Amino acid sequence: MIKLNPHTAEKLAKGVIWTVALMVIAVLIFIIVFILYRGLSVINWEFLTRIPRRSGREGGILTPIIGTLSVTLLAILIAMPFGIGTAFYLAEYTKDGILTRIIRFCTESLAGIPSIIYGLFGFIFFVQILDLKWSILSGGLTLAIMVLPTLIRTSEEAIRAVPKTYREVSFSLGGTKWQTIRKAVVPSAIRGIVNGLILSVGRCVAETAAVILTAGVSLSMPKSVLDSSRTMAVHFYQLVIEGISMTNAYGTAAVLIILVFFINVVANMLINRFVAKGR
Amino acid sequence: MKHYIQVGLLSVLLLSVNLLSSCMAGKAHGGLNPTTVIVAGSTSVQPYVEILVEEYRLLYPDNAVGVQGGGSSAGIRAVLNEIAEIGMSSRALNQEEKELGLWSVEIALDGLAIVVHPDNKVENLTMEQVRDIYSRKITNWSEVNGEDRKIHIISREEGSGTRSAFQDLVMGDEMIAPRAIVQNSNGAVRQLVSSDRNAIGFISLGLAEPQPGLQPVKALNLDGFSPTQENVLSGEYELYRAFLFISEDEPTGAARHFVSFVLSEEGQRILSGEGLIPAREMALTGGEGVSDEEV
Amino acid sequence: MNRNKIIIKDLNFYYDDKQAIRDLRLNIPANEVFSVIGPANSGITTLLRTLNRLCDLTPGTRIEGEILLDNKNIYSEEISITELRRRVGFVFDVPTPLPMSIFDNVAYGLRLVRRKNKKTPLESVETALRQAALWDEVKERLKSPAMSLSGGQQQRLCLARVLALEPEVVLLDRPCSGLDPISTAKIEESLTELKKQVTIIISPHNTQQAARISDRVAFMLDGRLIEEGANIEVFSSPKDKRTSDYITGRFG
Amino acid sequence: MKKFKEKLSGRIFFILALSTISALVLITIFIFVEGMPLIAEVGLFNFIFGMVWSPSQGHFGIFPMIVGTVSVTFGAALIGIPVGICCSIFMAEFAPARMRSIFRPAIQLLAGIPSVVYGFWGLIYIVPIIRDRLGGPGLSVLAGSVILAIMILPTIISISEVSIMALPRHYKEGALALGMTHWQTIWRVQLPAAKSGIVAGVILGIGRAVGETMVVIMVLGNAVALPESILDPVRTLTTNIGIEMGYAAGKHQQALFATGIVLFILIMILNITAQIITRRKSK
Repeated sequence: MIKLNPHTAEKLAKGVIWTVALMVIAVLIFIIVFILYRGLSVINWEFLTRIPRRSGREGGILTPIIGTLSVTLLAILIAMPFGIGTAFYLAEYTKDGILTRIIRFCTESLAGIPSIIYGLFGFIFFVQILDLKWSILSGGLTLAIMVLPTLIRTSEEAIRAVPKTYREVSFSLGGTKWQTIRKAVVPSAIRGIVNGLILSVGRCVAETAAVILTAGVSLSMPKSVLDSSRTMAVHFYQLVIEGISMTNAYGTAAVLIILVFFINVVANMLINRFVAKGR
Repeated sequence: MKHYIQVGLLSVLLLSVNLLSSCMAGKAHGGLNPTTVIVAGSTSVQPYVEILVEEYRLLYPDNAVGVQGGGSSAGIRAVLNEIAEIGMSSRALNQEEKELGLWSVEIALDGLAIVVHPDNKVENLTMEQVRDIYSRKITNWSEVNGEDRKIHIISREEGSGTRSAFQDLVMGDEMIAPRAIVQNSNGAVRQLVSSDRNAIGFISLGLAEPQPGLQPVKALNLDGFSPTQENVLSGEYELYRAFLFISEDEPTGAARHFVSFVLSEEGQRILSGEGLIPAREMALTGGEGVSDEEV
Repeated sequence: MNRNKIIIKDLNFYYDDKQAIRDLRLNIPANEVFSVIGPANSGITTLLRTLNRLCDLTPGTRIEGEILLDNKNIYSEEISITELRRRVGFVFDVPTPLPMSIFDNVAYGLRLVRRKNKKTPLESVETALRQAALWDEVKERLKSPAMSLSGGQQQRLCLARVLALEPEVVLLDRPCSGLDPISTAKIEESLTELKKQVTIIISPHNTQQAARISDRVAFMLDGRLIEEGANIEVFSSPKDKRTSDYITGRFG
Repeated sequence: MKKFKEKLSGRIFFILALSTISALVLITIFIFVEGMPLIAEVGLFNFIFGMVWSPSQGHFGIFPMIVGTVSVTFGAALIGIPVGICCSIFMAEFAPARMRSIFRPAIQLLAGIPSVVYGFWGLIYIVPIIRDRLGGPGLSVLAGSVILAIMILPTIISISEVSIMALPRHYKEGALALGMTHWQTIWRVQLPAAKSGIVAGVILGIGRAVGETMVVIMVLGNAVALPESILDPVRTLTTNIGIEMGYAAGKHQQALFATGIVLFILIMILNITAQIITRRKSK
C-alpha cells in the first residue's frame, strides 16, 4: 500500500465522500423526477376520481385509492392499541426481565421478517383458516402485524424520552400509575407516538407483496371491509407487470410518490415541533 | 392534542360507518344475492373477465362481481376452498382435478402467439423449431434464418395455464430449459419481448395485437400459418387452448347469472371484440343467455 | 412544645447494597419549619423521599424501621400511597413544571382526586398561588405554558401545585438551589406564613437559609443523624464538633 | 375502585404486550406446518441442494434460488455498503448543517417510496442499459444488485449515522488534539469505535435485500438456473414464492411454504446476529 501524506489522504477521502453522497442524492432526484416527469401529466381530477376501466387501461384510480385508504386505516386502527400498549408495558410497567427480553426479541425479529412471509402467513391464516377471504380485513390484519414493530419501537422511544421528573411530580401529587401515564406521560409522548403512526401509515401505503396475497386484486368498488380491493401499490404493480398501460402506471406511481412525500413531510413537521417544544 | 383526538374519533367513525354500511348492503341484497360473487384464477383470463364485469355492472348495477388473479391452479383451489364461487382456468383440468368432480364450462378459445421483437427478421417457425429453441437445442437466431444473435427465451412460471398449454401443445415430453427467463403474466412477457431484440415468448393471441400506449410485438407464423382467429377455427394454426370457468357444482343464484351473461351473445361479442375466439358450445343447462327470471 | 407530626423510628435505607440512612430516630413537631442540613450525599434527599414514599419508585431499594405520620406507620399495608402523597407534598430541587398551562399545573393534583364534584378548582388554584406568592405575577396569564415562567416563578408554581392539595406536610428538597435571591426570599416568606397550617420539612441550600427560616434543625452526615435541636441551640452552641465544623464552613 | 382500575390497566397493557410474541409464534407455526411435510417427503438435503425446480413434474430443488439469493444479496452489499458508509460519514461529519437537513429527509423519503416503484424504474431504465451496453437479456443479477443496493441504503445510512453520532465527543476531540487530521480521526478512531453499530446496520440492510420480493420479480428474470455471469437471470427465494404463490396448489404450495421456511431461517439468523451485536454494543 502506498503511504499517503495525511493531508493528501484527507483531501482525497473528503473528495470521495462528497462525491458519493452527492451521487446518491442525484440518483434519488433522478428516480423521482423520472417518474414524476411522465406521471404528473397523467394526473388530473378525472384520474383521481374515476373508476378504472378495462383493467386500468382506461379510467382513473379511484378504486385503488379507496383500497389503499381503507386497508391502511384498518391496519393502523388494529395495530394502534397493540403497538402503543406494548410500548407502554415495556416502558412503564415492567423492569428488565426474561419476559421483556422475549418481547423485545420478538419485536426485533418481526421487524426483520420480509413482507412476503407476512403475505404467506396472512394468506394461510386470515384468508383461508379464518375464512375472511381476500378482503380489506385480511389485508388490514396482515399489515397490522407487519407495522407492529415500527409502532412499538417509535412509541417506546417517545415514552422513554419523557423526563422522569414528570412522572415523579405526578406521583408526588398522589397520582396513581394510570393517572400518571394518562395525564403526565401521554401528553408529552403523543407527538412521538403520532410520528410512529405516520411511519406505519407510510409502510402500509408502500407495501405490495403482503397485500397482494391477502387483500387481493379486485378492481370492483369494495362495499365493505369483507370485500377484496387492490391498493395503489398493487394496482401499479399489476399495470406494469401485466403491461396494461405504462401511461397509467406512471400516473399511479406519481400519485404514490406524492402521497409518500406528503406523509414524510407531515412526519417531519411533527418531529420538528416535537424537538422545538422539548427543552 | 385535541386535534389528534379528533382525527382518531373521525377514523373510528369512518370505520363504523363502513362496517354498518356493509351490514346494510348485505341486508339490502337479501336472499338471492347476499354477497359479491368472486371470480378468481388465471391471469390470462382475468383481464377479459374484468372487461366482462364492467359491462355486466352497467347492465345489472345491483349484482356485484369481484375478480381476482392468482393463476389457474389458484383459481381451482380457491373454488375448492370456497374462497371463490367461480374459478378461471386457461388450461384443461388435470386428472387429479377431474376426479374431484368439478363443474366446468368453456367460455372462449384463445390462441397462443409466438412473439418476437418487431425488428427480428424471422417471420415463420416450425413447431419443431419452437420446441428446439425452448429446450435450448437452438440458441442462435441464425439457425432459424435470423441474424447472428443469441436467443433469449422467455417462459411463464410453473402453474400458469399458458405455460402448461405451451408445454402440452409444443414441448410434449421435452422440458423448457431452466435457463429461460420467467415472467408471471402475458403482459410482462409482451413487455420484455417488445424491448429485447433477441427475445422470444408466447402470449395470449389477443394481446399480440398492437395495443395503445405499448410497444408492439411481432407474432410469428407457425408452420406457415398466421395466428388469426380464422386459422384457429379452421384448425390450421394449432396453438390454442380453452378458457374455462370452474365451479364446485353447477353454479346457482348470482354466480349462475354472471356465467349466463358471459355465455350470452352479448358476452361472447365482448370477448370476440377483445381478440378471443367464441366458445364452441354454450353448455349451461337450463337455457342460454340471461333470462329475466334469473335476475 | 407542639405534638409530633412525624416520628421516625430506627430508619435504615438501602440502595441495593449501599446504605443511605443508618439507624435514624427523629421527631418532627407539627406546624414548624424543620430543616435538615448536611453536606451532599448525607442521605437528606433520601430521608425526604422516604417521608412520602417517593423512594418506592426507585427500583432495588429496601427500607427498615417505621415512620409514623399522626401515629400511623406510613409503610403499613392499610395506608393508601396516593392518599399519603396527597397529605405529604414534595417540592423538588429543580423546578419541575409539567408541560401544560400554569392553571393546569396547579390544578393537576386536584383533578387527580375525584371527578365527581365537578366544581371548578379556580378558587383552590387562586388560594394556592397566593400562598406561594405567585398569584399577582401570573393572574393575567393562567393559560400560558408553565415553561414560559422564570426559574424562580416555576419553583413557586411547584410549591403552589403542592399547596393546592391542602397537604398536612410539605417536603422541600433544596428548593432554592439555582434561584435568584428575590425568588428565594419570596419562597422563604411564604414558608413562614404557611407553617401556621402545615408542617414544613426543608433541606435548605445553605446554613444561612436554615438559620433564617427554621424552628428546629437536624444535622446529618453519612446517613446518620448527628445532632438535632432548636434553631438557636444548634447554630449558637452545637454539641458535636462535626456540626460546628460544618456550620462554620470547615467542610461540606 | 381506583385500585381495580390500576390493576386492570396493568393487566391490559400486559396482554397487549403479548401480541408480538403471539404474532411471531403464529407466523412460525403456520409457515412450518404448511412447509415441513414437503421437506420431510423430499428430504432436507434434496430440497436444499436439488438443482431442478419443476413442481409439476415432482422436482423440488431450490439450490439455484439459494445461489440466486446469495449472489444478488452479495452484489447489493458490494455496492450498497461502501456507498452507505460514505453517506453516513458525510452526514455525521462533513455535511454542513443545512445540507444535513436536506439529506436526512431525502433518505427518509428514499426509504418510504414503495419498492415496486424502484422495480419499475429498474425495469425501464437499468435493464435496457445493461442489455444494450453489456449484453445478455438485461434482467440479471447485476440489475437486481443495483436496485437492491439503492433500496438498502436508507437502512445502512441511518443506523451507521446514529452510531457515529452517538460516540462521546471526547473520542473525536482527543484524537484531533493529538494532531490527527479530520480524516485520520474518522478512519482510526470514530469508525472503529462505531463498528458494532455499523455492522448491525449492514446486517439489517442485508436482511432487507434478502427479503425483498416485488422488485426482484421485476428485474431478475426469475430463471431457475445457476448464473454463469452477473448478466444472467436468476431467481431468489422470495421471488420463487412471489411469482408462483398465486399459481400453486397441493404439493407445489407446500413447496413454496418450504421455501418460506428456508427464507425465514436465513432471515432469523441475520436478525439474531444483528441483535446480538447491538446488545453487545449497548453494554
